[in-house]
This record gives sequence, structure tokens and C-alpha cells, in this order.
Amino acid sequence: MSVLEGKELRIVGFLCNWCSYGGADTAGVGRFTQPTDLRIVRVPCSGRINPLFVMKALIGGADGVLVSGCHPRDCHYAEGNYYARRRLEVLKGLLPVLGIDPRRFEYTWVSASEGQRWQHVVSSFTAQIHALGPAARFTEAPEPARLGA
Amino acid sequence: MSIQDELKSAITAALPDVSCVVGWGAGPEPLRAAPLFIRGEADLEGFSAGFLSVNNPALYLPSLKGSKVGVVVKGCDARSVGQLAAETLIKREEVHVIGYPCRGVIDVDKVAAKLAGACETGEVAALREDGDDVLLNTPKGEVRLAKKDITADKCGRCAFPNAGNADVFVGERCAPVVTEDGYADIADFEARGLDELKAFWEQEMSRCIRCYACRNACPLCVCRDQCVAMSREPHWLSQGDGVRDKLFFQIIHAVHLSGRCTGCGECERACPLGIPVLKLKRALSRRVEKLFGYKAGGGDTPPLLTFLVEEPTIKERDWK
Amino acid sequence: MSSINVGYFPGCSGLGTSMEYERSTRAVCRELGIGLREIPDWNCCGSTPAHSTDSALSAALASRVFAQGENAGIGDVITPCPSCLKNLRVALEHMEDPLFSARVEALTERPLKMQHSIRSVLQVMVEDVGTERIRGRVRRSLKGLKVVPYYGCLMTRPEKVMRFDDPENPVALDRLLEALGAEVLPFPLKTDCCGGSFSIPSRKVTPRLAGRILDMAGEVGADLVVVACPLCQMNLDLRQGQIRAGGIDRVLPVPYFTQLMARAFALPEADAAFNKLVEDIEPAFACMQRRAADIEAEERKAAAAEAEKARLAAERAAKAAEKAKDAGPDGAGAKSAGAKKTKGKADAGGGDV
Amino acid sequence: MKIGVFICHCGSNIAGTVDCAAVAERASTYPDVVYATDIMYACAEPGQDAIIAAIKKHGLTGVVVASCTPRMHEPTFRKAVERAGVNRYMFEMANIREHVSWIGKDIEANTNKAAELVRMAAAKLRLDRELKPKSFPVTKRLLVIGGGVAGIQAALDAADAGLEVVMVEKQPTIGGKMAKLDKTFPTVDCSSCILGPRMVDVAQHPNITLYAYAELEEVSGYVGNFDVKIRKKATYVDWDKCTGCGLCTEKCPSKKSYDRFNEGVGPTTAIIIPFPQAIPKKASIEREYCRQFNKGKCGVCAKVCPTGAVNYEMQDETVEVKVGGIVAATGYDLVDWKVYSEYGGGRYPDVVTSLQYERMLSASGPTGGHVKRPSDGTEPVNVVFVQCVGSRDPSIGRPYCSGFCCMYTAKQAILTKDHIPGSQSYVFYMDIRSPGKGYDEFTRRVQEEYGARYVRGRVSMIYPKGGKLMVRGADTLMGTQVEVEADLVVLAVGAEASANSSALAEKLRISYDGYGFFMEGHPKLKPVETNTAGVFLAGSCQGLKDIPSSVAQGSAAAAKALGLLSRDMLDSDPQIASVSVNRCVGCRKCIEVCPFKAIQEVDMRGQPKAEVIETVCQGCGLCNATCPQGAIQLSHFTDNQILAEVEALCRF
Amino acid sequence: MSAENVKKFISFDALPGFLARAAEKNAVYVPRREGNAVVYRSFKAGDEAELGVRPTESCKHVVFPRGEELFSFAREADKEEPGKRRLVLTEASEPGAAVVFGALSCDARGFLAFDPVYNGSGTGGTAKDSYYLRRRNRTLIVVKACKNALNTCFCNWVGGGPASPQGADVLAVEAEQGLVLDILSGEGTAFTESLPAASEAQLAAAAAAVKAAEDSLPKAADVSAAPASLAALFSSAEFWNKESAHCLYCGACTYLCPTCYCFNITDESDGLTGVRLRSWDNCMSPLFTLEASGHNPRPNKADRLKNRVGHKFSYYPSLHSGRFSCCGCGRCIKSCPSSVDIRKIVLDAVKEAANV
Repeated sequence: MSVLEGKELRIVGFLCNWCSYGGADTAGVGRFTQPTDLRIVRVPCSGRINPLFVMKALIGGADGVLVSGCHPRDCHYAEGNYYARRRLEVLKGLLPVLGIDPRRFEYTWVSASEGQRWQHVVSSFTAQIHALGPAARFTEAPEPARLGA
Repeated sequence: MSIQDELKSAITAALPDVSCVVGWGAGPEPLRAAPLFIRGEADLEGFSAGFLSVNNPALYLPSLKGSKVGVVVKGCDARSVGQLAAETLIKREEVHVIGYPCRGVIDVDKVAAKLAGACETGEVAALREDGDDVLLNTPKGEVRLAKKDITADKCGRCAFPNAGNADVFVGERCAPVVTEDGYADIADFEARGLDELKAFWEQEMSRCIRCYACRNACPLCVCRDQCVAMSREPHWLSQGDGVRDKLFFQIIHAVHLSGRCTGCGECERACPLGIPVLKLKRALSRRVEKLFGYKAGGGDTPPLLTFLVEEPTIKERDWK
Repeated sequence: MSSINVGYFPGCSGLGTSMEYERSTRAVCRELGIGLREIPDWNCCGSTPAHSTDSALSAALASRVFAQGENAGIGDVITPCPSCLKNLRVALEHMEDPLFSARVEALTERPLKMQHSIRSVLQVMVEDVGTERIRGRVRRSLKGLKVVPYYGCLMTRPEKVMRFDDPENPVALDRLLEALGAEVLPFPLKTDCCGGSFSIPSRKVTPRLAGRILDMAGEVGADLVVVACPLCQMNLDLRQGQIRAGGIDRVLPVPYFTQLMARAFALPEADAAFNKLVEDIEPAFACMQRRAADIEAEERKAAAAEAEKARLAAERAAKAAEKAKDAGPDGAGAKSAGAKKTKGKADAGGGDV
Repeated sequence: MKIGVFICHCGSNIAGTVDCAAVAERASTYPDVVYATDIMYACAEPGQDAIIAAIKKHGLTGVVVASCTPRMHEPTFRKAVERAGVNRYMFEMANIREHVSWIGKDIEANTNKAAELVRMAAAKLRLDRELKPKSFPVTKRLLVIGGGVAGIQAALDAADAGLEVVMVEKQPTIGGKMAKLDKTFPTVDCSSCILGPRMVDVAQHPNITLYAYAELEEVSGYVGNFDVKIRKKATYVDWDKCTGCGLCTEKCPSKKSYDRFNEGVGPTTAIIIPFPQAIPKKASIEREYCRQFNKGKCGVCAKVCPTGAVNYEMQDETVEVKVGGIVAATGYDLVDWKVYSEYGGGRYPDVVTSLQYERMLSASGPTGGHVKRPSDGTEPVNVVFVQCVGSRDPSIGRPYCSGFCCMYTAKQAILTKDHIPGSQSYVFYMDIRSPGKGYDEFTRRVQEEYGARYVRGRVSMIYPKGGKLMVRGADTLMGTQVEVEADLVVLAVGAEASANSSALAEKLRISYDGYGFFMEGHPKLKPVETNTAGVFLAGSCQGLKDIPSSVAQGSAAAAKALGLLSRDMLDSDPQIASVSVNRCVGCRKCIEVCPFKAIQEVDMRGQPKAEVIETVCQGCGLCNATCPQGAIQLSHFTDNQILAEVEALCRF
Repeated sequence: MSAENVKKFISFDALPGFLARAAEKNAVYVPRREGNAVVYRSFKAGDEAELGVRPTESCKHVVFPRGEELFSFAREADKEEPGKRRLVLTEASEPGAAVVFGALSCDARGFLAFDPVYNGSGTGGTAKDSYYLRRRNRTLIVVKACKNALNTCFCNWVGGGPASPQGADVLAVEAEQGLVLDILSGEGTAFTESLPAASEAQLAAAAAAVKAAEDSLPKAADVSAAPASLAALFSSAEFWNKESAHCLYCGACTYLCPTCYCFNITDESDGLTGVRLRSWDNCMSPLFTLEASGHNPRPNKADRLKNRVGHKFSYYPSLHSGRFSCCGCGRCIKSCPSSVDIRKIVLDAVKEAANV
């Protein structure tokens, strides 16, 4: 699907149901204005997020991916975010070597009560992605355009 | 006794207790050995270990689970054994590990580069080792090459030349080439810049024929017949020939190996099209090592299967 | 232990009001094998009055000090003065902010690398040299001297800047003075303000605050107040006339800890420089010697009693052994008899409680 | 599949900034969507009826509602589609209110975003499968951890309602902190007079089994069927034989033991009965002070015990119990105030804690209710109370208000005047926090009737001078510094989560906050539930509170537990993981990471395979993200479903 | 055409220009060096064809793409009845003509194993694969004869040779700083029309080169007994377990093979739109025979390797007049990560069957 040309970039969010999705709700209830680029995929827990979902989005054409879960110690499932933290932190090491700007992916923790923090996270991440501009798409063709002249 | 002979006696000694011993024997051409399954003393004749012992015999261990087997290993192969055991993919007590000091193995592609213009590696009629050199019989006459110029890249950064976890170790332990893998190759590679790297992978992956030799040569690919590369449930990849899907498989492989890859390099060596797929895994290994001080193969729990409540090395963005 | 080599920043007071601190510090460092390399052509650290009017100017002064050190190849620096230390530390901290450092660099007109560590002389004494090594150097113990340590406001505070000892109840100087042989009395006001900052704006405040400290020191029975800060020393020593005029009748010498170290190490009198103090310290030392003699006499008596006790015990043991031998050739019987005897004694002891 | 899409206007809440009709029109082009419309209020009765009618008319097999957050009305709509004969899990929501219309005013962007969110929901719905909950039986027994006033209340309420209750208490007696108090505010009635009978009730209640001096060792299982291991610590006294006569405590020669119950105000013996009203009133030996254990000989208590109850060989013992629900009521501990060097850090004997002061005030305490200076035993005249010691202090990591200190300090000031009529109390405070029935009046009384002098400001320093303590602080109302000469200083030490609360939380698999207080299910609507089904909270373990609040929460937790355990069968949430046995290679990675031990290895024709214990699985999906071949999938959030959502967005 | 047997010549200097002109009209595929591999790439002006080192892969994908879109589909809303969906199918566009320049002789011969499967001759003309045939018929193959044999070469075992003309439109032999071109088809004639005839010296040099290349091959083993031997060993688990022990059952051998022609069909869709895709499949993969029930008739790599070897040397010849489905290029041996050698397996089988 196309983004709003010239207005929006494609930003995908993976949010845990209990904390961050609730935080985004709280931000909405508080009418905290946010950029419109982000599309949220709701998952039960940040531990459910396979780092490959992030990669699928980035390789598939997302300009930015944001993951947000419960703060450490606050996981609804006790431990999911601890695993997520390690996996996502490790994943950051893969992006530059693939030629993807590592700033296109961030993860953070937002609780259900932190509407303002959510607004801040979304706004600053969206600004960050706009500053980077649209991501170069990986070609889907079998043979890429030849390097050089 | 030569190391060769010592290894043979170690294998002979082990044979009564194991269903087979995996080592190396003669291959289809002079530059290449083949994995050898020694089931009786008669099979020992073709056995040799040394400069051509490229294949990682640990690859075969999970499929041999359930009976006691022996395996002759280089230092790097032993790391694979260690990691398999740490993940309970093999039972360590079911494996009789015979180690020997490894001083590096051949990289046939490097020989090809040395012979470029003269002949192809497939035209080499014989190989003879002569101290630090090898002598090759080619249609253009005998060619002398220094081993160090045709040794695999991984051997140049080898910190574990002696199988640390061997049940039997043969020969004098040799000094590691380096004490720490500095991952300088990855740093240099990254320094090329994002645009160039993206184009690099598009170009390289366009050669990929989706044969999955990289995966099947990987001793730590646990999924075996159930790999998500071809499954529809879950359906991660299309079966098309597009660069994006082919690259994505390499990402899957690398992510699945993060915190597990011992850097044996078999994926990259196995690739018939010479795509440098190890780079992705090494980029993740570097990060895992930096974050968790973890070197796969040492026998500890893989870092992504555990956690600390306070992660002293993870500096999270504070969004201030 | 290998010798320590560090850069040295004397601070302005060292050239004037705290010459005795400066002199004794250098002497004690020499004695302990601490090589001091004075920062060439150093300048004011930027403490009073600069830091209260313009933090960038203050940091620029501090930065120049570091730059001078850097040019001379000096990395780690020590200073005797806690006020200088605080200002140099704060400058280092502020300079991590690129906006701030840009302002400072505009003043210094050159780029600055701020990769220094700076600590106090006291900190180096307790952390690097250590009290054990200091104890080992003592040739004239301060046994019999009753002292209170006075740290002042700045030695341990602000906590985040100074990162030294307990901010409210420091003990580093206590331990050091104990190592010299002195008796360190509990002193509740060891981090109270001496009124130094008010010495110019308000003549009333300083004697009151300094007086309170001296009064408490006298009350707990101290012969003298030991300090580590030039400004504190000046307030406590120089103003005793004013304080007495205010009704607090105390006469207490106020030496620097380095002066006491110099004396304990038996360094030349000129290095201890007690003659620079306003309140005479000699009566305190005289008192110390009298007390030391009394203590030693007590100790001798106690030692003799202990020896006598040991002799008697040995005698008893010998007799018991003799008796056991007599009991018969059966070794086992002898042993059990001995065991029984001990047990009976223990029981008796238990009954006393 | 036939999907119906309903775009809710929510009055003008959504329609104000989203073109709902346009969203519906775009939705009609999405895969498998056969019906799409916009609707005024989807959640209202006419809205639900319209959805049901559309399901029937168009033969819909799945429904997408784009409206508010699913955290609000997902259950509502699930019930609605179920009424129309569609499985409740064949339903998805797109959140176009909180995540779209309320956070921006750009109608074009909002409409586009709403349409995309609907696309994602529809893409996910296409892969939804019908799910059905499973029923399982319930063990009708409740475990209460902690025998303080909150735990006692919960246990008695549950037991009175006919439930079997097992109570575990760490100390040799129940009663908790309240048992240590002399009086309670604001009524100044005797603490032990009101608590004592409740403690006796616990001991005598036929439905309550009490394990005192015991700790929770392990919890496994799941709501309705927890398996609990309780470790009974060795008391070295056979409680079946002990009559609580107290002869042993009189004769014990080790008389310098630390008196835990009395907060160390006086020494006690090595064999103790904590206090006269202790429940159970049984003796126990504190090993670290006992001569028999330390010196290998003594045996006095064994000799004097008329029933021969003393047994030095006693070992810890483990009891296993099955329970259906758990109430955690583990209370709080005092902050280690000795970090405050400026208050002496424990060097001055006449600086005591408020809880020590309670014991001094108590007639059954070690001083017999006489307030004396610990240093010289004299009666103090000037008593200074310092508030917020370890509360509201970010510098020691305790930025929160402990809640009850203002009130007990006022009470203690009143009691001081009662005990020593000639005394003068001073109270240094930051703010007076007295929001309770009769509380503020109480703090006025202590000042107006009892003449306590309240000084608004923090104490910067306490130091000894001439046998007295000088308390120096700021008077922020006067704008000056004050120094008070005190005979006794009482520190209103703040409270913190009880020691090891985090370890207990991990055993119970409940969350805890940064200070170790247990997290309630929802701060407003689920104050005594946790996010782990079947585990409830009561009292200060959830957050500091005074006695009436703790008691109320105890009753609330009991009510919640009773509600749960009144049912014979429970339904398990079918949104759990399941294993495709053909694809599982038995690598055990899922077993390793599962926080709930909900996956076990089973043997299938010689091959190891993972198997999900359906009633234990909580549906977090960590296993799913861990399994490299994706053989274990979380129902309703499968890889393919999430990939479908991603691909609905990222497929250029 | 008048000069039926006239051979042409093109110098290496003139070759780039010639290819560039050809590439203006058709897609021209040439071997190109990329990294450590040599792969067929479409030629663009300025490219350098690698005619020395033998290509790592075969050129079969020019005719039989790795992933070929057969058609695309979309579900469109019916304007009249919004509740209804119309399925719209769009055929993949017709491929253009192509030239492979510099194929190995083995690669050209590989297509001869494909043809009977796809042109219907194997089934009496009933099942013709139009997708295959339309590319096959529009592809011209210029073989560049090998100058000498590699260790892994065994084309002479299976009826080929370094300069075999079978399957080629043009056969090029290196001689005198250029290529002597033997024209073997009408399309070949048209393709080489602009080129001059070869001189006597050039022809003589070419003949000598062919002779030298043929001489460089070791004597061919006799594999005529292979079909029967392999059939005899069909049930010998022990034999196949042993032969397959070190095989990693990846698809390198089949995907590099000029004669392996198996494919898979999948629909790749995002719900609204999608494509039906034909992609290469390989019999070494466990999924090749996995049945929907979960049962797999070839569960082990031994079963699968048996199928691969058996197919090439026994089942295929029995269906297609004795022709082996192997052209002896040796790529499966050369590129096998675990050094599996199909020659050894076939010879072992012949020996083993003789012993049984």
C-alpha cells in the first residue's frame, strides 16, 4: 500500500498489548497530537516479537520500525521484555552491515500510563525517520541494476 | 609417530565403542578432501587430517544422535561440538571427540585467484605439502604457493586451534593465531557505507540459486527438514527468484544463529556461487560478544535464551 | 610499592596564607615517594570570585590550568586545596557539554582536551599511599595527642562532584590521624560550615560558625583541630581572638594534617612549619608527651601483669602433665583425666554467669 | 471467508477527523471483504444489532470493527458476534479513535491511516481460526502469604465464607507490624486489643491451617490448580508438645539476643515466645544466639521443658499443598535509615526509630511502657520527631511518600504527652499528609491540645552535645535555621517493600515495580488482582497503606478469591501456544525460555517434541518468537497473522 | 543459405562489438566473472565475457527460469454487486528472443535432456509445456568448446565431449586469437551472417584445439550397466546409506546441473493480488516428496540421493531411449560442499550390483 505521497513515510510499530498499546491509548485519550505515519501492530508481549518481523518490515519497504514494550520489571508475562531487550539490542548489529541505517529501528519501553511519553517517543521517532528520508528499497528483481557506470 | 599415525591409533582405539568415527579422506580432486565415515579399520586407510581437512564434521553429529560416535575435529569444529552440546542438540557423552592441533586449512578460491590466468583449480593434477608451502602440478608446470596465502580467512583469526573439549588430544597444542577476534573485517566492511553495502548485497544475492547449501552446511541449523525457508505455515518467504527474498533468507539464517554461531565459516565455503554470507553472522557475533562477552562454542547458555534483569552492557536510548 | 608521580596544582593560598600547608605537603610527599610535577605557569583555578559571577570564565581559568598541564605531558593532577579541587572538577564536568565547552574555547582561543583526573592530596594519601604505609613511616608517634578532624564543607561535598568518602560522616582523615598515633575523638561537627564564604561579606557570621566548631572541639576534649583546607584553617586559626571576644573561651591550635604527618615522620621542623600557625601548637605537644608517658607506664604495668598470668598458666600446665604421668602407664586414662579437668573448669565458668 | 467491516463514527469522536464512509468504501475492496459500512455507534445496542443483522444477511464469517481501542470494547463485540453465531475469535478491531482520530486533525491523513489499519485488521482476520476455551476443575483452597493484619483479614473472610485457607507466616508469630504498635491513630485505641482477638480467630478457625515460621519455597501450576511448596523452618521446639508456658524463656542463659519483635529496644533470650499474645504461642530457638548451637553445650531449655518439646536435631521440613488461589499479603519493611550519616547513622543511642518508640510506649514492651533514653535510662523532656526519614528522598532512591508516618508521628506525640506530662514534642515535617476520616482533625489536636510544636522543614543534622542531642534544621515558614536541644530523637523512618519481595514475585510470576511493590492488575479497576490469574494482593505489599486500607484490601482480595473459587470449573483462554508436532525438532529452546514452565518435552515415537500445557500457558508468545522453525505458534497471533499485517503495510 | 558448411571467424578484438550489436536486438547472456564465481549475465555494452574459466552454473535458467511467473491474478470488486469478487487472470508477458554466448558444450547438451520431458515426445505428444517451449524455441545457443578437461569432467562417459555440437546452434572453437564458428542451425546462420569466413589456418588451428581437448580427457568408464545396476540396488539401504553419509542434501548439485528439470508451483499472494510461480525444485530436499498428510516416502537423504542418481542413470534412460539425464559437466562434483562424487556412486553401484 502506498503512503501518502510526500506527506508520510512508512513507519511500523510493534507494541505489546498491556503496556505500550495502552500507553498509546492513553495518549489518544489525552488528545496528545502525534504524527500520522505510524501504523501499530498489536502483539501480546514484546517477547512475542520475532526480530525477523522487524527485518521483514524493513526489507519490505518500511522507512522505520519502532518496538515498544513494558518497562523492565513490569512485563505482564514477567520476563518477555527481558528476552526482547536482548534480541532487539543484538538485531541493531545487523542493520548497518546490510546497508540499512540503524537509526531506522528503535525499541523502547512505555507503560500504559505514559501517554505523554508515548507522544514524545512517536514524535521524535517520526521526526528521526523524516530526517533520514525514505529508505532505499531492496530490489525484488532477480538481477539488480549493474553497479557503477 | 606422526600426528596422522597418532590420530589413526586414537581412532582405532575408539572404534570398538562407537558406531563410526567421522573424519576426512580423499576427495574428488587433489585440492579437496571429503568427509569420511570410518566404521572399521579398513576405512582408516584413506583417512588423513591436515591442510585439506576443510569440512566441519560436527555437522553430522545431530543426525547421529542416539548412538555413540567418534569425531575428529579441528579447533573450530570443536567449538561447534561445544555449542551443540550446550544447546542439548547432541549429548556430549555420546560423542567421543578426538582433537589435534590445526594450523589452518585451504581455501580453494584463494588458490584459484593465485592460479588465475594460468589454469583453473580443476586442472591441478596433484598437490604435495612441503613445509610451509604446497606444490601444485598444473598443466603449466609445478607451482609453489605459500600456505599462508591460500589459507581460509577464518584461520587467520583463529583463537581456538586446539580442540579445547577433546576427549583425546593428539600432538602438541599449537599457539592460537590471535587471542581475540577483533572483527576488523566487519569494521572494514561496514566502513564502505550504507548505500554501497545495500548495492553489494543486491548484487551478491542475485547470484543465489536458493540451493541452501549454506544452511545445510551449518552445523547449528537445528531445524533441518523443517526450515522456514520453504514452509507455508509460517510463510516467511515466497519461492520466487527475487533478491529481496533471497537476502531475507540470509537474514533469517543470521538471526537464528545470533549468539550461537561459532564462525566455522562452512556456510560461506559451501556456497557454490561464492556469496560472502558469513559476514552477516559475524556482524551479529561481534555484537553479541560486545554485549554479553559471549563466544559461542564455549559451553555456556546462549545469551538470547537467557537475560539479566539489569543489563549492564545495554545502553538503552532514554528518549530525552 | 612503586613510587607515585603526579601533576601538582598548589593553588593561590599555597603561596600566601597556607604556606605551611604547601611546605609540609611537599615534604611529606617527598618522604612518601610521591613525585610532584608542578603545572608550569599555572593560574587561579577559577574559584572565588570568578565562579560566582561567570561559570564560563571560571571554567576557562580551570581549563587553562589543564591545558598547561597537558602541554607539559601531565595527566593526573593533585591539589591540597578542596576549593580548587571542587572548581577544577566542576569545570571538567561542564566541559563535557559541547555547547559549554564551545563558550569556554571561545575564551581560551584554543581547543581543549579535558581528559584529566584531579584529586586531593588527602585522597591520594588514603587511597594510593594507604594508612598502613603511613603508619610504617611514623618515627615520632603522636601517641597521647587528642585530636578532632575537621573536613569542612567541600572535602566530600557535593557528593556527585567530589566522589570521596561518606559525604556527611567522612572518616578518611580520622584513619590517617590514627595511623600517626593520635587519639581521634568523635567529632559531630566535622563537616559543619566554618563560615569561610562569609568572611568578607559579613563579619558577624564567620566568628559565630567558626566558634561553634572550636567550642565543640573543646567540649569533646581535643587538644587541637586538624584541617585539610586553607580557608577553613584561616577562619579557625586566625579568628580565635574574635571568637573569644564573642564569649567562646577556647584556645585550640589548628594545624594541617600534613604538618602533623611531617612531625610524625620526624621531618625537619622547617618542613612541619608549625611556626606559621597563629595559635601556638607547642602546649598541645607538651600535653601529648605527658599523656604519652602516662599511657606507656600503664601499658608497661599491663604487660607485666599479662606476663605473670602466662607464667602461672604454664606452671599449672606443667604440674598437670606431671600428675597425669603419675596416674599410670595407661595413656588413654591420662588423656581422659585431662579432658575431665578441662570440662569441670568450663562448667564453673558457665555457672558464674 | 466472508468478512464484514464496520466503521464506527463514535458520534463525532471519530467522524470529526476521519471520513468514515470513505474508509468503508476502501475496505470493500480488501480481500474477502463482502460487506463494509459505516455506523454511528457500533458499541451501542442499535450498532450491535446492525452487526448481528449484517452477519445474518450476508452470511459473514468474520467481522472487523474499526472504532475505539480493543482494550475497551473487544469483549463487547466478541459477545455480539457470538450472539450471531460467529466464533468470538473470528473478530478483529482497528483502533481508529485513540490511535487516529484523537491524535491528529488532518482528515486526509487520518482517513488514509484508518483505511490502512482496517486493511491490517482484515488481513489478520483472514487467518483467524475458531478457538474454543477448555474447562478444568478448581481446587477450592486459598493460600494467604503473610499473617499481618491484611493477611489475617483475607484469611478470616475467606474461611468464614467456607473456603479452606492455608496461611504462611515468615515470623514465629502472626500479627505483623500492627502487633508491634502500641496504639492506633486517630482513635488512639489499643492496637493489640483490636488485633489480638482476630489473631486468636485465625488460630481457632476450623478452616484455617497456619504455618508460622515458614516460607513459600516454590509455586507451580496455574489458576485454580497451584502446587505450592512451603518450607517450615526448624524452630527446634516441637510445637505439638509446646504449651507456651514460657519456662524455657525464663531459664535460658543466653540473655543478650537481639529482640526482633521489640526492634532491639531491649535484649531477649535465645529461646523465645515473641510476645505474650503471640499466635501460635509457641517457643522457638534463634539459632544464632543459642549456646547449644554455638558452643555445643547448654541444654538448659531442654532440661526445664515440662513436655520435652525441645529438639536440637530438628530439621527444616517441606509441606506440599494444592490451592486454587493465592493472596500475597507480605507487608513492608523499614528503610535502612543508617544511610543518613547526618543523623548519626546509628552512632547515637538516643536516636531511635518510630517502631522502636512504639515498643517503648507499649505497656507489654521491654520498658514496660516507660519512655526512657536508651543511653542513660532517664526520662526525656524534649522529644524531637523527624519526619520523612527515608521517604520522599530521591537521593536514596526512595522518592515516594510512605503515607502513614505523618499520622503515627502525631499519635506518638500525643502518647508522649500522655506518658510524660512535662515533656515537649517537636515535629520536623515536610508536609502534613492526613487525608483520612478524622485524620486531619487528629493532627490539629496534637498541636492545639497537646502542644506539640510542628516545624516545617527538614533536619540537616543531629549531633551530640553535652549529653543532649542538637537537632539542627530549617524552619521554612520562618525562613530561618533552628536548633533544638533534644533528649530523645524519634525518626519517622519510611517504609519499603519487604525484603525479598522481588524473589517472591518471581515465584508467583507477578510483576513488581522499581521499588519491589507488587503490581496490581489495573491501578483503578483491578486494585487487588494481579496480571497472573488467581494471584491477589492485600495490604502494603502492593503499596504502602495504613491499617484501615490494609484491612479493606484484605477483604477485597478475599472477595475476589471467593468469586474465583466459588466456581467448580474454569475456562482457559484459548489464545495460547500450540505445537505442530510434525515440524517440532525437539530443540528445547521454547522450554528454556517459557516464563511459566508451560511447555514440556514429550516423547513421540522416539523423537523428543515440545508440548504446551494448555492450562498453564498464558499466551505471551515468547516461545513462538524463539522457535526457529516456527513449529510452535501462538493462536490468534501466529507468525502468518503478524506477517500478514506487516505485508498489508510493507509490500511495495 | 548458400554456404552450408562455411565456418566463420571472429577475433577476440571484434567480439565485444559483435555482442553489443546482438544485444541491441535480443537479450544476450554471456558468462561473467562475479566474485569467485562465473555466472551467466545479460550482456551490456562494455561488459567482458569470461570465456576462459568455466561457468559455475549452467545456463538452463535462460530457458527455465529459477522463478517464472506463469500468470498473475487479482480479486476485483464487482461494480454492480459490491459483495461479489471477480477473479481476474493476466498471463505473463511473452518472453523475447535470447542468445546464450559461450555456453559449455555440456550446457547445450543439457537441454536435450529437458526437451523430451517438456516437448511431449516422452508422452507421445500429449503434454507440451508451452512456457518451456516458447523460451526454448527463441533461444540460440553458442557453445564455446572447452580447451581441456577438469578433474571433475566426465562428458565422454555419457556421450559428450569438449567440443560436442549436440544441442548447439553455433560451436565456437578458440583459435588464432579468436573463435572459429561452426554453424549448426539456420538461426545460427542468421546470427553469424555478418562475420567473415574462417581461413584455412584458423580452421586447422581449431581442429588441433579440439583434438587436444579431447585428448586431455581420461578414458571414459563404461557405465552401460548402470541402469540395471541401479535398479538392482533400489532396495539396498546399506549401499545408499553409505554412499550418502557425507551428503548434506542441499540443492547445489541439482540447481547447478544442466539436466535437472524439476519444478514446484506456488501461489504467492498478498490477498488482493498474486502470482502463480513456477520455481526450481530439487529431489534432495525433503519437501520434494512430502505429502500433505505429513508422510514422506523419501524421508532420508539416502532415499533422495538414490533417486537423484537413479533418475539420471536408470529411470530417465528407461523412459527416454537410453539417454542418460547427465551431461558429465561435473558441476555437481566440483561445487558439492561435502565432495560427493556422482561418478564414484555410479561405479560403486555397478561394482556392487555385479557382486550381488
